[in-house]
Amino acid sequence: MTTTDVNTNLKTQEYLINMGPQHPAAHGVLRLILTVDGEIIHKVDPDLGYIHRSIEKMCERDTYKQIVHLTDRLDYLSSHINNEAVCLAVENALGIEVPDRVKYIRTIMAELTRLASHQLWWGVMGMDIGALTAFMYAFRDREMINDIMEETVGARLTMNYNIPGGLMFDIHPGFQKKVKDFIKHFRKALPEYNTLLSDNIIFKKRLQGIGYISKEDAIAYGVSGPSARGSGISCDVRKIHPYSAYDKVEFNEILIEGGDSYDRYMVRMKEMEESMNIIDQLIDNIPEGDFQVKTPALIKLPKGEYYQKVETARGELGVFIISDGKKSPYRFKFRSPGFSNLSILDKISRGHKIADLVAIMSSLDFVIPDIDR
Amino acid sequence: MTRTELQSFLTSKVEGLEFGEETTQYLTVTVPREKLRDFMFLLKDTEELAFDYMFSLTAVDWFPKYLGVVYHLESTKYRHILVVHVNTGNREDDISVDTVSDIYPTAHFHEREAYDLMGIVFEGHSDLRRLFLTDDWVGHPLRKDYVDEANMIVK
Amino acid sequence: MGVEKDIKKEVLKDDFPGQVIPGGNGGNIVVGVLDKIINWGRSNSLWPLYFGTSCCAIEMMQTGAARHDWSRFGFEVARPTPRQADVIVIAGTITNKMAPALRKLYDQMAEPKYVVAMGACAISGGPFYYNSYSVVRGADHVIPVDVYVPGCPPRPESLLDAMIKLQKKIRSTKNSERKNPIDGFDEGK
Amino acid sequence: MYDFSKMTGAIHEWLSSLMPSILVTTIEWVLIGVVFLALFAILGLVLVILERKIAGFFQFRLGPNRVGPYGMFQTVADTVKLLLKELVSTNKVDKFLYNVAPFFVIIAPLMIMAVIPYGFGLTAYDINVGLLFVMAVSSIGVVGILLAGWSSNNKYSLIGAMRSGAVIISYELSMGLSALLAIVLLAGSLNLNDIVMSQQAGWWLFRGHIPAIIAFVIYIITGTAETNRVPFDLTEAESELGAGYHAEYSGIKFAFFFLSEFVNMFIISALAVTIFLGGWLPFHIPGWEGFNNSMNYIPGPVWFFLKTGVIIFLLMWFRWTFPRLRIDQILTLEWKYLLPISLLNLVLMAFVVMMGWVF
Repeated sequence: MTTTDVNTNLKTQEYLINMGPQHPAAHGVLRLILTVDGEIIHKVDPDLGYIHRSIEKMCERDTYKQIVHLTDRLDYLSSHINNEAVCLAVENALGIEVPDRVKYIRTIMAELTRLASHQLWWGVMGMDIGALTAFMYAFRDREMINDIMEETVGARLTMNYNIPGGLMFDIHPGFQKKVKDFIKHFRKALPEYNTLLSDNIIFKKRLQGIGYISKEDAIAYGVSGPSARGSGISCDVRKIHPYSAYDKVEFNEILIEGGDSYDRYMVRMKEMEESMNIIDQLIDNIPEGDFQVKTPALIKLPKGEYYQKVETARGELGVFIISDGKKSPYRFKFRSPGFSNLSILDKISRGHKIADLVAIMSSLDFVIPDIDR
Repeated sequence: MTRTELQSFLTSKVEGLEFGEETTQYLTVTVPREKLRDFMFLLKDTEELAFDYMFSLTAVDWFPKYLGVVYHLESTKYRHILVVHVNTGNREDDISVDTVSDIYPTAHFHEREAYDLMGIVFEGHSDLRRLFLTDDWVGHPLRKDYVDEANMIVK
Repeated sequence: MGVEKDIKKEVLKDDFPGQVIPGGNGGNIVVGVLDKIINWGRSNSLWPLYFGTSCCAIEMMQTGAARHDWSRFGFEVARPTPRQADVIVIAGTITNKMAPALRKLYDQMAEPKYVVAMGACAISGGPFYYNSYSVVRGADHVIPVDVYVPGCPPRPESLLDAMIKLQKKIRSTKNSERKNPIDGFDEGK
Repeated sequence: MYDFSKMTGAIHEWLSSLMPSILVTTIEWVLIGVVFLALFAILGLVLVILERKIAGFFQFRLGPNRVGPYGMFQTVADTVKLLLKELVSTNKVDKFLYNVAPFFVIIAPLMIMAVIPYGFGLTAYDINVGLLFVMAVSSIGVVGILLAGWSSNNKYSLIGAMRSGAVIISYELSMGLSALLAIVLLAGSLNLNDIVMSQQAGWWLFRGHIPAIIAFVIYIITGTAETNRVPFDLTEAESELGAGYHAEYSGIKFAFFFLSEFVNMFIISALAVTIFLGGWLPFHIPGWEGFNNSMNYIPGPVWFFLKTGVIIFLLMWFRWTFPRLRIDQILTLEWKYLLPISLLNLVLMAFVVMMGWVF
């Protein structure tokens, strides 16, 4: 049911709807200019920049250690992974090998971040589709992760735990126990999510067959992360270009061939289980050792270009640094996953209804500050 | 294809390529502006290369010489990565580069971003408007010589 | 009220030499009681407008969620339209492009309206104060703010505290002397 | 069973003994009006706080608990605030229609409330075509919604209103045609009091065989749609349209829309109770004489509001559980499934009645 047959003799007029910049479904400040006929969308024109904070320009005047804190505010739901990207890029450029302990902790924290992000996405998706209670279920479990973060890092959301060369400080003594408690709880809670939404007939009807992305389109438009894996493309950076401790763990890359919104939804649901598996494998084996390597107070990267990919909760985040040998980068570019994912929105939502657009946007899981930078 | 194979393959196909130093992270190649589109078609359509995934497009201000665009390409089939550089004539009036948005649709937005923030004009782009900034914005903020006394508090 | 009193004093001066002691007819009590009722209603029914722009929005959602639960105070009726909202919680950075929209939303809200600036960005631009070409250094450059909540992002408890402070502020207003906060704002008063 | 008409009759006689009949009629009208307005207001206040508390219950929250004991005065505070809120509107609204729309929305439920039997002899306006009246008047509400959406000069409002029109007009068909008519067949009357009295031997939901149960299920579905609540709340679908048809209304005008939604919910539940669940009749179990007699001591209105409360809880349960349907899915559900089913059901019911298979 992608398009609705309209009596062609009936003369209708297209009109514009301005969705945003403050709209409950925009997940922030995305503005979409919709060309619609009745309720059927003919064109979606995203107007970005309502939260364009010039982070790339600011990076050109900051030192590498200062840049890390700006990345928290990019995709604030995977802030730890963003930090990691910058740190890895700098470490690789300097040729620093961080201790295994750091790698393990980084990976655990990254997976916890991914879990928290997916939980929030699930809750908000429920809210967008109209199931308000889903939101509360998600936030109940998310609070537990926030507690762990707070105890270990000192912040609930913008963590800033990674620094080039390791971690800001060592983990809390009760960290392992708390994480295990959470995993135990969440393994029980995840089936509840499925009962509430995934298996709900209305929910399925709202998502199945909506917003189809073909394999070719996904690659051509640079779609990455769970959204691309819902179309059956293997694009998990953790598998393809492993970093941190991902080469030491066994996990499955979730691939579903369908390509519609429900498949993207299911990819994320299953990814949560995989994240828990990864944490399970690592949490008891954190090796002893230092939690950071000594780095110079003022890091200067050798002249050249450095690129680092990581897998955030939304897809492939790239950090591209051009250095001219000074204390701040010459050019600092973030390849944000949301930006590329957004570019396909127009193509896949044509012919659908306004309500579907909301579902599609949810299933692509945008974080607008990540897109705007 | 390994790095050296890729380099020799490309040299045999196209003339006028400049390859970066051995030490760079990925194989880097600088393409003359006129050959950009042909080169991109070659990369995408050649069976052995199959660079179908453009994961990044970056505009760079090589102050004070020229502006540049950096394309990061990956093949989802072979998983090799290539970095393509292309440069404009200068920084003032000869600032156009051919668009690749019809070859890689993802570049559509990236090119609009590059136009908005760096002022590079992409010839043949179907919808080259500002993306992030308001339409009446003066200048291109990511350029090295950009000054905005009202909005920027420089530290 | 203050204005009225002054006028009376002047008129009466010629007829009655000496000091005139105002009040005494019970009017103040009625006004006072009315004020109390009105302020009780207004302070206990603050319906926020959705206005999350970045990270702080997540903590705002967290405040609405089960653990912190701002519905206890009656704040959970978040309205998507400015016409029905009482308080706008600015959760996140305001950019130059967003500022006109924020002002428009504020102008569309019905009196009485209140503003809470949540987080460092909304107070002063926060981490984006230096070197940024597109960030408004504080939401009070755009609209008058009642309560500021520091933090990056503030904890849900701080937001709750701010909302309770706003309630206190509302309870202490005299409605007869209340003026529209936007009056004279553009002129810099 | 206490006959409330005795009480009202006594008041009438007492008034007649004091003053001329015209004055008596006037005073009685005013009295009834005041009572219903009070009921209306109280229902609104109670239902809103109930909804927020129940939402809290479903979402592991507490719900309002700071204003008054257990937060009971939360909605009173809301009302005070809404009353004193500035009334804003844009320049481009169609002034007359814009201002008149909230009244349409609020008058319809108020009129329906007049014909509902709250107890034995406790009906304001006992007409013999009660059910027809209810169906007719309830359609007026949608006019208000359409007017609000149209006159607001806001595209979101217009879309919301158009959706509402499409949904309500279609669902009224199933509701009236089949769900209610099925029971009219059984009861043999359109008068709501007669329908209640006909259930003295047992509620139609239980006595009417399978067709009555089907009719009840369809009625609850259509009733939810009529009140624009989840899963049919696309009129004001927050995540799609902002606030939908009442996006441009503020203060007390918005409160009218807000209230009417809740009072409509009450009316839908009250009708369900009247028609399927024996109205104000007490709960009886055949054969349990002692139990039945003790049930009779609980007054009718208490039974009525108790049963209505159960249905209201059901509707609220829907709201806090289900996702929202899309407009074409809603219309498909109605025209392709509910309407044929309910027509068939009507035929089945006629057959049941004809054969005398009623318990």
